[in-house]
Amino acid sequence: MGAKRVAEDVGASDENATVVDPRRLYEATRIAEALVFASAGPVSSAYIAERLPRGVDVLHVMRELKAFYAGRGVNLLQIEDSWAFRTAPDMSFVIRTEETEVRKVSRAALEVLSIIAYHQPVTRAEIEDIRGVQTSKGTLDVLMEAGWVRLRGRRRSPGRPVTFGTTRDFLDHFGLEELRDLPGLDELKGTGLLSGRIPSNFQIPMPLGEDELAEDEDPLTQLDLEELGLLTPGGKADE
Amino acid sequence: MGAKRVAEDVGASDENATVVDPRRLYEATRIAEALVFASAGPVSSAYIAERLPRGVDVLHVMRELKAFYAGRGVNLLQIEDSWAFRTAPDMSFVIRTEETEVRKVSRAALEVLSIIAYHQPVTRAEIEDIRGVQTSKGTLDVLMEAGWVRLRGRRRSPGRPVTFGTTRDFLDHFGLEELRDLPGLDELKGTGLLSGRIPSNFQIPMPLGEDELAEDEDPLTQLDLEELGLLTPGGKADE
Amino acid sequence: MQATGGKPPRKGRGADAPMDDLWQDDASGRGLHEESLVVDLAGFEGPLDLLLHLARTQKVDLTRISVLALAEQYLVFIDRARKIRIELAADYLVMAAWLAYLKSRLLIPKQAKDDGPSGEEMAASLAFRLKRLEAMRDAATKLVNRNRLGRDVFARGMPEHIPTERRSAFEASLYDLLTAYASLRQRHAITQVTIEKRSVWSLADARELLQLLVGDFDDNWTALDHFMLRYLSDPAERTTAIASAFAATLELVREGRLELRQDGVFQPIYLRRGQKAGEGEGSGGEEGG
Repeated sequence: MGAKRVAEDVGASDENATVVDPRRLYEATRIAEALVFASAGPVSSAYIAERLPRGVDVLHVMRELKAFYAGRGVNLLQIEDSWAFRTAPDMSFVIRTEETEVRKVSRAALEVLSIIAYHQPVTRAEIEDIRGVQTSKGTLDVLMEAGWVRLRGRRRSPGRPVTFGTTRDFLDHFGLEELRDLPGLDELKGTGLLSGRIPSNFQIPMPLGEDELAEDEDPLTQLDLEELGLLTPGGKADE
Repeated sequence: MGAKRVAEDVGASDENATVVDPRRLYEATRIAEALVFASAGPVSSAYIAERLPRGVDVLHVMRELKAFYAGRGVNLLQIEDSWAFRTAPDMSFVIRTEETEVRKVSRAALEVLSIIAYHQPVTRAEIEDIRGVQTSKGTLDVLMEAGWVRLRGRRRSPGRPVTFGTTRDFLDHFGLEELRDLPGLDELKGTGLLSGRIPSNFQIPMPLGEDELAEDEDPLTQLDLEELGLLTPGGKADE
Repeated sequence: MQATGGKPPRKGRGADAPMDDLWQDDASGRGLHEESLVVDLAGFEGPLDLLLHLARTQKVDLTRISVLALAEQYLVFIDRARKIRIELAADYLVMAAWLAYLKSRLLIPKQAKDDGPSGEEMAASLAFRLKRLEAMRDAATKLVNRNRLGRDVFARGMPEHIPTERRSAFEASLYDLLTAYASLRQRHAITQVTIEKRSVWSLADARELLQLLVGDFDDNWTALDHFMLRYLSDPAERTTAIASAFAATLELVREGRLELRQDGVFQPIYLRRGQKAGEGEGSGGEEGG
């Protein structure tokens, strides 16, 4: 609104660029500032000029703006005939420390994670049974590395397979207070995540709490841990 | 221009103890500015605080920075406990281009969204109670996908239904600092419309007196009366 | 009437989405013309929405509308629709049954032995619900007209880094997780579905719907089966309706969700909330706001 008014004022006044009233100039810098800020790439002077009140010299405005940002945490840079904001070079230490790239979790990993969350304690064989495909070694690795999945214990069944469960960090990351907060069948349907076209015997388990052991589950012993130390997530796993 | 002056003023008027020398404070504002400016999404106070020189109060710094950007083409906004730079609202027509697209929200979805915003934590049954219709599949799904609505937890009541609430992205998208800024919230609370119960001061609408008909009301006909006679609570079944 | 073609959708999912585009131009496209009573429910999201629209034509504050007049208007509307053989979604009919009942309570002097809720109480609760829905509508309008990110207000177009708010270097939301799980399970579920045939709406279904429309039954005896029968079944189907309704009602009584009373043979059947009425519904609302 303010900007529009300014534009009209300008139109009415003379076109002489050299004599600019400070308020008009201020509005022009606001416009240029917003344009450069919101743009996905450097913005050309011509593009900015088109959007400034008539009679305001774009270079004059950009010089003002550049001076304004000089010495601040963010600077206005001129790249050939275009303009862009960049954080000040001496700020790179603040920015650079965060170069840890955020990795998107793969579809497969999400599936495995969700199965572990809902069906825990669950063995690797069971995960594969639910997914209908073999779980690649790396998938569980990623989830353990993320700190979302842990070894819970061993199933009291032939081969004593290791059982997986989720961690406290998992709950924190996904904003859950407890595992029981995971939505059940009706709620998944209600939110449209599950369509209504599912068989009547379709069920979704209510996960056990993190620290409760299932009836047929043994806690991990020292021996197990040693053994599993060799079989870390990267290892050959349940043979 | 103003930056230096502001920093000095701050040093002089600082009450938050820890007598901070102006230059350190100025450096702190530069760091905070760079951090927030570099990011497209809101940056939390805690994140900024970790990167500030020791002994500098982050909120003090942010308040200064906010004041400094007030009235400019880009403003510093607080969203809950986080901070983000956003273009000034009156700049929208300068920046908006033909490609600018906002997510289209259906009337139903918007209604559900505001019910969640104003009543949170709220269960699906409560949403439906307010709207008097079942929430069509996909409505909640769309809102969650947009990142505006999230599962909050479960209500401590029979059946432990899942509760919904809004996210920080919701606040960010609609330009709200916090939930308390929801338009008309206090007024709605005052009238008891958010309590789910009919407030005692809610005027009970009395049927109009026999002789006064509303403008758009027809008098009852003999036929109506007969029909109603048959339909008294004590009446006989019409079979 | 597009929402109601074919069989009445169970549980009134009728208002699925055809009105989605109407948000922008709001009521203008909605098809209710009081004078000519052109029947068109496509633009309405259920009976409360229709009632609210009718109430607005009274042009007074919702706390002071004539609920009686409103009920009349609604019933006339429904009757017209039925006369020209438009199949109405069940939730509209259930609302009609309730309003017919309400109307009778408002018009007929209270009898001594009659311990049902007073017509005024029922009217007040309806007015409250309408007012609340309208308040949420207004709030939604205010919300959507705010300066929105990406439309009126813009973020940095060229971000230089994304601070990781959480320690984790992995990004996934609960929504991602649930979507993955749901679609996985869905994929593997046998997708063979037989759709339940239902020619008659049972009163138990209607009651569940009624709960959604007007809230819980309360502790008072209510006799609205008459009205339900009238609006929910064709005369031809009435016998089967009564039979299945009675069976269904007994089921609800057995579950403790409903209590029944009949004072004598062929007397009206009264209902009230059972001990376990609220269970699994979660419609308490006491923590709301």
